[in-house]
Amino acid sequence: MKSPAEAPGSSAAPVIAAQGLGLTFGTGDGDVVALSNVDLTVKKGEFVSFIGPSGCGKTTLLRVIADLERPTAGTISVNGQTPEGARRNRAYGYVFQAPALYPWRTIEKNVALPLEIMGYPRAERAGRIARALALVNLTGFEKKHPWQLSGGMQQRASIARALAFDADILLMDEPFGALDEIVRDHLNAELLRLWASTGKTICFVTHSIPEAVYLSTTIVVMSPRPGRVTDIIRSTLPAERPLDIRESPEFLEIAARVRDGLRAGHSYEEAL
Amino acid sequence: MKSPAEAPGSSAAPVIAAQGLGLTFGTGDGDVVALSNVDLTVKKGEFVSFIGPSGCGKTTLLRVIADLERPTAGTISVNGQTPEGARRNRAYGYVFQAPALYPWRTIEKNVALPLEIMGYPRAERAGRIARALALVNLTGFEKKHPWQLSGGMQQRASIARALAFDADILLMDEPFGALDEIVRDHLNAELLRLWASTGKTICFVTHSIPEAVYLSTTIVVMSPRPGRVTDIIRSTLPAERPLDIRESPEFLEIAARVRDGLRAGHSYEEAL
Amino acid sequence: MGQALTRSTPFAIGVVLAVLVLVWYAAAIPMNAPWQQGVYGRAGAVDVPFTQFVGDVWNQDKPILPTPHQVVREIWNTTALVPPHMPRSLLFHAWITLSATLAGFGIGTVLGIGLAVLIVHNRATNRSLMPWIIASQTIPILALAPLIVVIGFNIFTGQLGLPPDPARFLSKAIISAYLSFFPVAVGMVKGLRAPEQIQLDLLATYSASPAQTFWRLRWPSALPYLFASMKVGVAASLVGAVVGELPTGAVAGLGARLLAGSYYGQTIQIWSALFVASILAALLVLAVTLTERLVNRRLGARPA
Amino acid sequence: QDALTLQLKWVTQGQFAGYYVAKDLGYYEEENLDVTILPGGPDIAPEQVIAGGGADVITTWMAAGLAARERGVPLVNIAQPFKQTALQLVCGPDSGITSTEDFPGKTLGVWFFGNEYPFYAWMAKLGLSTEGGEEGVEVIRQAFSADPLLQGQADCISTMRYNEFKQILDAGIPEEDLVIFDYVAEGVGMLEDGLYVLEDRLEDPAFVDQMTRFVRASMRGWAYAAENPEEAAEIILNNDQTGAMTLDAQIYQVEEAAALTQGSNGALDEADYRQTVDTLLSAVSPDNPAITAEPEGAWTSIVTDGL
Amino acid sequence: MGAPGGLAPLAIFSALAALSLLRFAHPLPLLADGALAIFGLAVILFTLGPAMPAPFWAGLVAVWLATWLLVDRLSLEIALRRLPEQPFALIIPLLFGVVLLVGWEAITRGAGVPSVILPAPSAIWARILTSTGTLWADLQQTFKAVLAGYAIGCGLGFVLAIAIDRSGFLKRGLLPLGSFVSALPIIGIAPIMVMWFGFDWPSKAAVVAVMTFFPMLVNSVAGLGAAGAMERDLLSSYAADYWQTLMKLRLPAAGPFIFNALKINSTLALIGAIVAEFFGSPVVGMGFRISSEVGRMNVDMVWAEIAMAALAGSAFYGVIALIERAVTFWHPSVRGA
Ligand SMILES: Nc1ncnc2c1ncn2[C@@H]1O[C@H](COP(=O)(O)OP(=O)(O)OP(=O)(O)O)[C@@H](O)[C@H]1O
Ligand SMILES: Nc1ncnc2c1ncn2[C@@H]1O[C@H](COP(=O)(O)OP(=O)(O)OP(=O)(O)O)[C@@H](O)[C@H]1O
Ligand SMILES: Cc1ncc(C[n+]2csc(CCO)c2C)c(N)n1
Ligand SMILES: [Mg+2]
Ligand SMILES: [Mg+2]
Repeated sequence: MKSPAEAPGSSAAPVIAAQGLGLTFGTGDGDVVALSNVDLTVKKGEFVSFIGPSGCGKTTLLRVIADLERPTAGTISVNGQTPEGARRNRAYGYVFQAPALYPWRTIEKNVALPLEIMGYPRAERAGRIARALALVNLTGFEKKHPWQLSGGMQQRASIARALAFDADILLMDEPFGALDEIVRDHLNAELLRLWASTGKTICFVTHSIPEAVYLSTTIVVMSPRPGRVTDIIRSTLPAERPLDIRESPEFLEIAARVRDGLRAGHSYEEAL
Repeated sequence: MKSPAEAPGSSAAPVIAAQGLGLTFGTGDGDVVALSNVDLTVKKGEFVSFIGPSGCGKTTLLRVIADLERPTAGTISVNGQTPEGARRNRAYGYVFQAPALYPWRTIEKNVALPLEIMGYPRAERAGRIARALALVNLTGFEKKHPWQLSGGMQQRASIARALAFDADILLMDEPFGALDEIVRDHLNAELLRLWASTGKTICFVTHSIPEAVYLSTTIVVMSPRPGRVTDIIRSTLPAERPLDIRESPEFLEIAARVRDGLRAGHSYEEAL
Repeated sequence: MGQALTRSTPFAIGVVLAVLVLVWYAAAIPMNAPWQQGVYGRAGAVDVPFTQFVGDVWNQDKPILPTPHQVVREIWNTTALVPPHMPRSLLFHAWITLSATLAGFGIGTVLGIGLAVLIVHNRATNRSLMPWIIASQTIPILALAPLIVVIGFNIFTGQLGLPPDPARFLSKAIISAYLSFFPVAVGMVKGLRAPEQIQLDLLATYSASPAQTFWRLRWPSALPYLFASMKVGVAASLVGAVVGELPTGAVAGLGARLLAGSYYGQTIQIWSALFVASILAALLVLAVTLTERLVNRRLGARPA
Repeated sequence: QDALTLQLKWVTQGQFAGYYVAKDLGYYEEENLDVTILPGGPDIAPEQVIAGGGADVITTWMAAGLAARERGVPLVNIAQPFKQTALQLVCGPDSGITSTEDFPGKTLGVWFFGNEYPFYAWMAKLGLSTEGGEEGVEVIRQAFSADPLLQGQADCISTMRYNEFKQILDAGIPEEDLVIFDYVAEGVGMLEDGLYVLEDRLEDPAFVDQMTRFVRASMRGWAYAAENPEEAAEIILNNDQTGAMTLDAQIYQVEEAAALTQGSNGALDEADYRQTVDTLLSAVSPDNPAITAEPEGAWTSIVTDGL
Repeated sequence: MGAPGGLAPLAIFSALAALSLLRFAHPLPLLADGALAIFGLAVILFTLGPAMPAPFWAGLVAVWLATWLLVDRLSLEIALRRLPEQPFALIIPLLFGVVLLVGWEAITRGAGVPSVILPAPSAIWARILTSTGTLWADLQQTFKAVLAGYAIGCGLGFVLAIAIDRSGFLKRGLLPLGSFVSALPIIGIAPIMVMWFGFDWPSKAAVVAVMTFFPMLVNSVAGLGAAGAMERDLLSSYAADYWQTLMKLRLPAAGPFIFNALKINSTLALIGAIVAEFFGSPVVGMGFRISSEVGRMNVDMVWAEIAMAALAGSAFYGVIALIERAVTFWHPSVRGA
């Protein structure tokens, strides 16, 4: 089993490399600077969490990586290509902040969507769908339509959809925000297992400091408007992470550092 | 200032009283029992949190209280009336699990919506809107449209909308799910202050155990499908709750009890 | 029981119809009265009892406004009592018009969808074609219809060697398609652009091809717009087919029948042809509505 | 057999009885012709159809034929079955019109689409403005039927004696209550249904021969229709696809139309031609330029010479 | 005349066009593409005469292709924001129109189509210039009916949609009958309207009203059902009454559908008014002019009227489309475009 902690140190070429990245939205009443001068390097096999105040540009950054938004300044490469090239090569799976399920498809068919598009053989699909749904604990809801599911169940369906196919990179935007603690712990553990066994590179947006610390090899702390990276924290936690590691002093120390970064970011503009 | 801890003991008539409440959704492939035999009494001025696994019926219960869903079994009264009567009397404000902002209205106008409908005088509106937006820290985004806001900002806008007008009851469905810890702490404190100073009755769905314990006078733990109430925990915390109360042994004890209840619920059907 | 009855659709239609029929009979009195007075005047009849007056007004041979029973009787006489293959039968004409309508509607819908797809997917088409599609609809079709007849009919009969009847059928279908493609095109352009950004983004992350995006997202999102447009389009098709029967030599079909009725001042005949055309339209719209329900059910749409 | 297409100016009706009779009774076949008759309609201009190659021969009014010729469709009259005319202006009993002096300030219904030339020539002759007002007449574009008169929307309307006129009578207004202006009597009569072909076709002797046979058979048809109006009306009804006609009306129409062919063997009388041209030229105005110059070669007798 | 000498410019154009294939290897500036297309259009017009030989037609196709390429490149440049939206959004359809007109001119004159069948654009233009007074008078007459009928028809359709929406009874009873009215064929009602409302424009307005009524009804009903479930729940939680829900939620959500109908109707209204004039009218109006001038073989005048109708109709549509953009700015179809 590959050690997550080792990943940052490995000499692999960067999967994501951004220099001086900036993005400004032009709106009816003035520009909004969502990202400004972001430098970032993510190596293969890393698990990077992004944490920062609401509206600081986390989603925007993920969207730039995914080629859903064009930066207005700086450069970025994904898998050594342009983001567009990477997207065309189906380099990543994306879990959006909102579930974005298609209302005219059942849950099963929603999960099948990427498989159909990427041309997975029909025989293989059923198995993948069943496994992905079982993973997020939605077995039995295959034939339901999205509006017949609770908010958390919809979010889980959208996670299943992104896990049903094989992509080197996973971009996840607050995937577990609407889940209760128990399910969340379970999915955290599952995600770690998946990551360790497949060597995927994962970019993960979360608001939960413990979650970020528990999962990541690297934690990127961002500050709001204009969204900048204020701190990059390399985790010193071991590769094996039982749930109770969250009570260890090392863990709490990292968590404190993240919290400080977050608080600093807040005080930057939004005095609470 | 009224003491939240006293509320449950007070002899006020119940604001919400449900007996044997049940709700079954008929779907294309079989019925889904969302609520089954729920008994619940909420007194005036209580702060009740609902916690339970994803899909256990928390939203459904809130919707029944709000007269957005008709129960298929049992009885329920709100403010001594039918839920419909209470709704017609504008007894409550509701924060939905998804933001549900109207795309054709700016943020400001979205917050103005209930004020317009309930006929608040024009002169009063501007002040209320400004206060509500300041409370959720969205000052400066008045003129933006919903799609120009981040996920967390949209959620905050929808909270501002529910706080802009005066309702005796507040129904909040995971209002702080998409917010970072700092903002969340801030809003928790604000909510407590609001509750204490106005004597509102609040029903609050959350997935965060500390949040539930920190805020509530009563915590209702639910178990999944068919959604039932498995535990009702009366908080023994004092009325004044500084943020560091969360490290007190009393707090941790209640939290542990909630966690146990939650875990039990999970093991009931969904073996993880 | 009573509840169920008053809430049923046939009951509602019945009540609304009954009101309309009453208004209609009432309106027929003032409209046809002047003429009746003229008749009485010439015949020297004075002090005609009101009941007889009303009876006469409701039963004129060539009234300004025929009464419902006159129209119904005429429809009955020309459908049930005449073999359907005879030119005297309204069914004969209805079929001729309907067949051209269906052909035109088919062509128009396919064309409208095709154009919308081109417009949504091709920048140059979007910018250059759309204004001209709009302009095309401002050309009064009746002005163009003779041209279609003269040139089109010649091409069909001359170059393509079709006999006159199919050539006439085609000319009508073209006019009918011309009228119906537009609502479909406009509605579909709107519908194909209706998906939310996040839904498009999802497919972008899969690097889905335009065809995949089309079938899996744009098409289902456009369906509500398509059906609303098709209801308008099918009605427009029928109007087109009827209009197309004017210049093509007023040979057969409901349009020809209307026209022929008007040459000889046969208002009752005009109204019955009008009614059959409208019934046809209502049935066609109903067919589209039922298809919509079916499709919605298949798609598992959320009940409203 | 030689195939021929005849484009009519109007829908299938007694007005064209001769052609339908000739076709149904096999007169064309006897002349070794295979004739297709295309009915017209309110928006079919036969001149346009023949210019586009959709017909070999058309029936139209002479004024319209000459006008088309001046606008670049080289039509030539080859025969004139209708010797008399049937166009009238009919004024209702309440219009207060007894003579042309009463016209100013009145509303008159006129058929357009190439049928308005006689009317405008007449107004020019009377010196009346057609722009409305106290001194002039108000012109409205009349549709297919006699309704505007029956419903009092116009003081006078255009009628064909064989069609709309009968509708007025049928509607119960007795003939003696009506004031009828006959275009011939007013000195502005113009030849009605004649047969026209494109000029260049006549350079081909074979075509001329076909036309001769066609006119001969058609005139036989007319003669038969005049003798047997009921049978001719039956034939019309059989050829009518709309199923909207009544036998009575068609018998009447055949009788009236056949009367118009009285004294014609198909050949055009040059005097009649002159009258039409002179009337048209006397009324040239920028608003209504039917023709502006003396037509050249607009008729020929080479077809009827061979009868 | 189509003399060989006259084809020399065509040869030059063909050579240039062939050379311009280089652009695929070596990108040419946009200006060069534009110059080539315009040169080609000019060459076609310049060499045009009766009975053109085959190379001319090949040239015509080449010009069409060259212009298409230009349009495609221009659209791309606009999409990439390298060219401003404003003049070019107009220039592109105009360019398309110019090609259409040149092709039309070339075919009618080059292949000798009789002018009573289809006159050349140049002849139509000449006619427009000499008949501005008549055209203007006709336009005014017809637009009275268009505007009045459009307002009444759309208004009625909308009000009825609300009534239907308000009452389940009407929804069941009236909606099916609404589609009945939809296909009251215009040629059937036009004479009746003349009978009822006289020869002047009110009878045409009535026809237009009947024609535009149904599209508005259908689209409004569809639009009123378009608001999302949670958006409705929100208002229901405020105990908003019917009219508040209508004004604050359902009408805005129905906006895209309503504008759909307004746009379709803007063209229907014009057709309706013109066609209605075929069935009895005063001696002014576009429909009157069109049908009487066809009968007089003045087909150039007919097309002059049609050109006016197309221009006025497109302007009408354009105004509605602009209002739509302003009002339904939030709809993805507007936001994204
Ligand atoms: N409209 C509906 N039709 C059918 N089933 C439904 C419908 N709405 C909810 N359900 C079902 O009811 C159950 C309870 O849903 P509910 O939304 O109340 O859960 P929840 O406790 O709010 O969960 P979460 O924390 O994920 O939001 C779920 O199993 C869901 O599938
Ligand atoms: N389409 C847009 N147009 C204009 N401004 C935008 C748009 N999308 C995002 N923004 C702005 O960009 C900033 C960053 O937004 P983003 O969605 O990246 O935040 P976030 O970090 O994901 O926040 P959250 O945690 O609340 O989801 C916000 O201020 C937002 O208002
Ligand atoms: C719109 C219209 N135009 C003309 C006539 C009258 N009409 C009947 S037959 C015929 C052709 C002459 O042979 C003419 C002009 C009409 N009724 N309606
Ligand atoms: Mg976000
Ligand atoms: Mg929920």
